[in-house]
Amino acid sequence: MEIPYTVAERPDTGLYNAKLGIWLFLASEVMLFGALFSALILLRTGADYWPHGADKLNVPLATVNTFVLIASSVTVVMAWASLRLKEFGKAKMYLWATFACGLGFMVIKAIEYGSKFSHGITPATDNFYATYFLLTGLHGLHVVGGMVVFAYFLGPGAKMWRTEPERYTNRIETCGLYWHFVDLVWIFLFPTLYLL
Amino acid sequence: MSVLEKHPDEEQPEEHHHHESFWTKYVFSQDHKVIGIQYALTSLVFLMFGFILMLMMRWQLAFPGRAIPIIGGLLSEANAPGGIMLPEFYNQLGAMHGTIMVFMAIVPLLVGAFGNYVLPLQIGAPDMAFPKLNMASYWVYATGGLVMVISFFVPGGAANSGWTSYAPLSVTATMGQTFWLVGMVFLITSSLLGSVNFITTTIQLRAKGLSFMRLPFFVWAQLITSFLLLLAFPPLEAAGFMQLLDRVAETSFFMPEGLVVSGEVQPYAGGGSPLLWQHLFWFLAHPEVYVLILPAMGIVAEVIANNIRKPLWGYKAMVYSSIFLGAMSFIVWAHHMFMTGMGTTISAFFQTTTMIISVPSVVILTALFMSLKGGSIRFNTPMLFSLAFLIMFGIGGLTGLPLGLSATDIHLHDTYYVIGHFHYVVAPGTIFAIFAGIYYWFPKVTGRRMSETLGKIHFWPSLFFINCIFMPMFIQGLAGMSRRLYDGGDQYAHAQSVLGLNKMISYSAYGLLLAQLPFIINFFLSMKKGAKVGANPWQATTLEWVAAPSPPVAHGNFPEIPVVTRGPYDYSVPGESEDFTPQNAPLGQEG
Amino acid sequence: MTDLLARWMPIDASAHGAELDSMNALVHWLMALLFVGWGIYFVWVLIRYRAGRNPQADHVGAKSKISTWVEISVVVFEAVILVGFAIPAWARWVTPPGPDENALTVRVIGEQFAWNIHYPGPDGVFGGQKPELMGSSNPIGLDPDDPTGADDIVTINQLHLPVNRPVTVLLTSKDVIHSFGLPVLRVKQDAIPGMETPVHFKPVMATPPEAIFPACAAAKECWEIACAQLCGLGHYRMRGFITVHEPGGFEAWLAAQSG
Amino acid sequence: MAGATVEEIKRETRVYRNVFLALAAFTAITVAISYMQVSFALALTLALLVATIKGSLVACYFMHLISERKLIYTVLLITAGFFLVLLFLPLGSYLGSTGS
Ligand code: HEA
Ligand code: HEA
Ligand code: CUA
Ligand SMILES: [Cu+2]
Repeated sequence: MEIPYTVAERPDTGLYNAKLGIWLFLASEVMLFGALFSALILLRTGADYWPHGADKLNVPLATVNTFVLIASSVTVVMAWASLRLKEFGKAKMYLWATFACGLGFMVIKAIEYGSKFSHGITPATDNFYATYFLLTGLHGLHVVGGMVVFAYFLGPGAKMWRTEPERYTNRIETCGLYWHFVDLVWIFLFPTLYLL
Repeated sequence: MSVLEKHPDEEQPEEHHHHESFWTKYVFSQDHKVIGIQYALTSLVFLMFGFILMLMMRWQLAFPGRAIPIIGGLLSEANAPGGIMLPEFYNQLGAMHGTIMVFMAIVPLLVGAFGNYVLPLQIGAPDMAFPKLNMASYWVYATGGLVMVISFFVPGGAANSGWTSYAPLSVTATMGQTFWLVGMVFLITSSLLGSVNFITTTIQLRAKGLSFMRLPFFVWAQLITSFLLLLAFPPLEAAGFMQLLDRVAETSFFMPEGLVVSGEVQPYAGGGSPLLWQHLFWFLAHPEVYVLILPAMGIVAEVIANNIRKPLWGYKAMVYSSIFLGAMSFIVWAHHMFMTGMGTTISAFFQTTTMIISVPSVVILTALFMSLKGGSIRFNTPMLFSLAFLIMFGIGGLTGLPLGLSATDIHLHDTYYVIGHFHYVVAPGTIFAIFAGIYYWFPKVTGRRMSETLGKIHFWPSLFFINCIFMPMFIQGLAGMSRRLYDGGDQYAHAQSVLGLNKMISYSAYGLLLAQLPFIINFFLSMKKGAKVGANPWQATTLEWVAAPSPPVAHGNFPEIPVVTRGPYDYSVPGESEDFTPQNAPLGQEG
Repeated sequence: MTDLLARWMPIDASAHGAELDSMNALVHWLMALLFVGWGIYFVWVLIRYRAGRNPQADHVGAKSKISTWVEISVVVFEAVILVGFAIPAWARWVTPPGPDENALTVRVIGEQFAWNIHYPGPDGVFGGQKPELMGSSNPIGLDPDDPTGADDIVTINQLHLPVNRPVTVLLTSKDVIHSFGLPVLRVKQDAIPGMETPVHFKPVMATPPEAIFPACAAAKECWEIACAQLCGLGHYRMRGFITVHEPGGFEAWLAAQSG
Repeated sequence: MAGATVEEIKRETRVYRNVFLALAAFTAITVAISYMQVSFALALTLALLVATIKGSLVACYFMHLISERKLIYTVLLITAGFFLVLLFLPLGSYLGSTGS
C-alpha cells in the first residue's frame, strides 16, 4: 500500500506531507536559534562590557555576504517557478546559481574566520567572540547542509524529474523553504552581531 | 471482519514482488512495525541496564564501603577497587542512571516503540509519513546510545555531573562529559526526526472519517508529546553545543570569571553564567517530564476504556487538558531553580504556573477515575497495571505540590523527597503504564497472548516492592537527607534517624529485580508458546484491533483501508448485539 | 499533620521555620484528603463495578457533578495557599532585615569540599580577595595588602551565630555550584560562582551543648551544614557545623578568634 | 498553488524580483544606519525593525507564507509563542534574581 499525499495535497489540510514536515522542522530550528539568541541576550545584559560589533567585525564583508545570501534566496524561488513552468534547463541553471552563492558565502566566511584566527582571536577570547563564532558557525553549517542537498538534486537526485516531475518540484520547494529560513536567520544575525 | 480471522501466516500478501533481504527486512527496515520493535528491544535492554546501575548504587547506599557482591569483582580497579565503589564511580552511575532511564529507555519505549508501532495502526495509516526518516531516527538513537555506553570505558569514566549536568561542574569534569554531550546531540536529533514524522503522520495520514475528536486518546497523547519534543529539545541541543565549546574550546558561556578549582585559577575568560545552562536545561527538561507521562496516560486510557467496556468519561476534557498541559509545560521550568536565588516576582510567576499546571493533571486523572463508574470491569494484567498507575501517578503528582511552592521547597529541595516524588511518576507510574502497554499490545505484535498467570505473578510483587522502595524516600526527604550522597547520608547527624530505611529500600530494589523474572520469562516464552489469537482478542474498538490482523500486514498494515464512522470507544452501545462497536463499523449496522 | 511530619523532620531552630512547616503540613493535608477521598471511591468502584457483579456496562456512565466540585475545590485551595501563604512567605524570605535590627553579616564561600566562613572582624568590613591567592593556607584568597582584611576571621566548616539576632549570609562559591543547606534552620540556598546571593534568617534557639561540635560527633546530634547540590566526588562529605551561641557567647567566641 | 497558470507564475516571478530589490535596499539602509551615531536603544530598535521587515518579506513571499494553509499558520503561531518565552523569560528570571 502506498503512503498517501506524498505528491498530491490532502484535501482537508491542503498540504502534501513533506511541506508540513519541513515547516515542522523549521519550527524546531526556530527554537534552536532562539536558544542561542536567548543566550546572547542574557550574556550581553549580564556583561560589564560588550564591544560594538562594527568595531570588531568586518562589516563590509558581512554586507557582501548578506547580498550573496538574499541573491541565493531569489534564485531558489526562481528555480521552483521554472520547474512549475516545466523549464527544467532554466531551473538547473538557477539551482547552480544558488549553489554558487552558497559557496561564495562560505568562502567569504572562511576569509573572515581566517583573519580572526590569524590575529589570535578564537572563541575563547571572550563571550562576544564566543557567541559570534557559535552563531555564525552553526549558521554556516546550515548553509553547507543546504549546499549538499542542492548538489544532490542537481546530481543523482535530478533523475526524478523524468519519472515524477511533480514530486521533484515539491522537493525543490521544500529545500527552498529550508534555504530561505537559513537566509532569514542571517538577516537577524547580521545586525545583532555586526551592527549593534 | 472475516478477512481478519484468518491465521496470520496465511495473511502475508504476495503482492510484494521484490525480494527482501535479511538486512532490509530486519535491520534497515523502513516498516514502522519493525522499527517499533527495534526501538522496543533496544530500550528494554537500556531499561534493564539503567536498573542494574541503580542496583549497584543501592548496594553502596545500604552498605557504604562494603564490596559489591557478585558483580563487584567485574568492575575495573579504577572504579571499584576490590569491588568497593569509589565516589567518582557512584557519581557516574547516578548521572548515567538518570540519563539512560529518561533519554534511552523510557522516551524511546513510549514514543519510539509504542508510538511507532501503534499510532499508524490506530489512525488507519499504511505506515509513517516518512519511512526513511523513521529508520534514520532509530539509527541515530542507537548511535547516541552507543556513544553513551562507550563513555563508561574512556579515561575517567562516564559523565559524573548528574543527569542535569550543571555547569561549572560539568565543564571541568572528566572526558565522559564530552561523550555525554555528543551522545545527547544524537539522542536529541533522533527525537526531532521522530517528532516531525509523528506529527505529519497524525495530521496527514488519518483514515477517512477519522476526525480529530475521533482519535483514540493515545494518539492525542503522542501528538502533543511530539510537539513538546519538537519545540523543547532544540534549546538543549543549543546548550549542549555551548557546553561542548566550553569544554573543548575554552569558551566561557557558562563560566564566570576567577574560578579556582583545586587551588588553580581556571583559564576561562569569564563573563558566562552558570544559571544560563540551568535555564536552557530545564526549558527542555520540564516539558520532558510530560513527555514521560503523557504517552503513559495514553496507554492507560486505552487499556482502561477496553476493560471497563464503556466509553471514557470526559474524553473531550481529557483532550483539552492535555493540550493545555503541553502548552503550560513550557513556562514552569524555573520551579527547579527556586533555590538559585529568585526574587519574589519571578518566584510568584513560576509558582503560579506550577500550580496551574497541576490542574489539567487533576482533570485527566479525575476523568479516568469517573470512567470506572458504571463499567463492567475486567481485571486482566494490563488493567491491573493501569489501575495501579492511577494511584501511583496520583501519589507522585500530589507530592509535586509541596515542591511547587517555593517556600515549602526550601526544606525539600534536593532531598530524597524530590527523588520520591519523581520516581512515583516515572517508575511505578510510567514503567507500569509501559508494562500495561506491553501486555495489551503483545498479541497484536506477535499474534500470541502473554500468560495471565505469570502476568499476575509479575504485577503483585512489583507493586509491593516498588512502593517499599519509594515511599520511605519521602520520610528520608522530610528528615532533610540530601540526594546524590555516595554514602547515603551515613555521616550526617540529621540523617541518622532515617538511615535504616536505606537498607529496606535496597532490599526492596533487589526484590523488584526478582519480580521482573516472571515478566522476562513470560515475554520470551509467549513469543514462541503463547496462545494464538485472532485479530481482536480484547474485543476492542480501535482500528489496530478491528481492521488489521495480528500481526498486521507486513507492508501497509491493513488488508483494506479502513473508513472510520464513529468515535474511538463505542463500548456497550445500547441496542447493539456485541458490547463493542468497531470504529469502522458501517453506520446503521450492527457491529 | 504538623505533628506527623515533625516526627520525621529535624527540629526547627529558626524564626521563619514554623511558618514553613505549618504551610507544608497544610499542603500535606490537602494531599491526604484527596488521596483518601479518591482512594475510598477507587476501592468502592472497583468492587461495585467488577465484571462479575456488573456484567453489562452502562454506555453513559457517571452523571454526577461531584468531580467538577472536587476540581473546583482543588483550584480554590491552591489559589488560597498560593496567594495567602506561599507568595507572602517567599517575599518575607527574601527581604533583608531592617537597618535597626542589628543584623550580623557573614560571608560563606563554598569550595570542593568545604565551607569557608568569613567574618568581617571588629571593623565590620570584609577584606578584599584575589582568586590567585587562594590556597590551602589562605582558602578565600584574602588580600594581605588590604588593611580592612587584617582583622577578618576565617573558619572552615564552622559557622558560629548568635541566638535571636538576624543573620545575612552572603553566599558564593570558588569553583562549582554548591548548596548551603541548614536542615535545622530551614535554610537552603545555592552557592553559585560568580554571584553573591544573600540569605536571611534568624536562629531563635541556641545549640544544646550535646549538639555542639565536636562533642556532638559521638552523640550524632550535630547541627549541620549539608551541601545539597552535587559538586563532585566529595559532595557527600561536604559537611559543616553550626553553633548558635547563647547571648554573649558569640561575642566571646569572636574575641577568642581574633585574640 | 499546484493549479497556478503560466500567467500567474510569471507574475509571481516579478514579485520575487521586486522583493529581492527591496531586500537589497533594506540591507543598505541598515548598514547606513549603523554608521550614524545614535544611542544604543535607537540603533537596536532601528536594526530590529529593518530586520523584521526583511524577514517578513522573505517569509511572506519567498516562503509564500502569505498564501499558506491555516495549519502552517497554527504551527508557526505556537512556535512563535514559545520562541518569545524562550527569548525573554530566562532573561527576566536572571534579572529577577536576588544574587548579583
Ligand atoms: C513524569 C514525570 C513528572 C511529572 C508528571 C511531574 C509532575 C509534577 N512535578 Fe515533578 N519532577 C520530575 C518529574 C515529573 N514531575 C522530575 C524528574 C524531577 C526532578 C528532576 C531533578 O532534579 O533531577 C521533578 C522535580 C520537580 C520539582 C523540583 C523540586 C526540587 O528540585 O526542589 C517540582 C517543583 O515544583 C515539581 C513539581 C511537579 C508538579 C507540580 C507536577 C504536577 O504536574 C503534578 C500534577 C498531578 C497531581 C496534582 C495529581 C492529581 C491526582 C489526583 C487529584 C488524584 C489523587 C488520587 C489518588 C492518589 C487516589 N517536580
Ligand atoms: C525515567 C526515569 C527513571 C526511572 C524509570 C528510574 C527508576 C529507578 N530509579 Fe531512578 N533516577 C532518575 C530517573 C529514573 N529512575 C533520575 C533522573 C535520577 C536523578 C539522577 C541524578 O541525580 O542526576 C534518578 C536517581 C535515582 C536515585 C537517587 C540517587 C542519588 O541521588 O544518589 C535512586 C535511589 O534509590 C533511584 C532509584 C531508582 C530505582 C530503584 C528505579 C526502579 O524503579 C527501576 C525499576 C526498573 C525496572 C523495573 C526495569 C525492569 C526491566 C525490565 C523488565 C527489562 C526486561 C528486558 C527485556 C524483556 C528485554 N534513582
Ligand atoms: Cu558542595 Cu555538594
Ligand atoms: Cu518540572
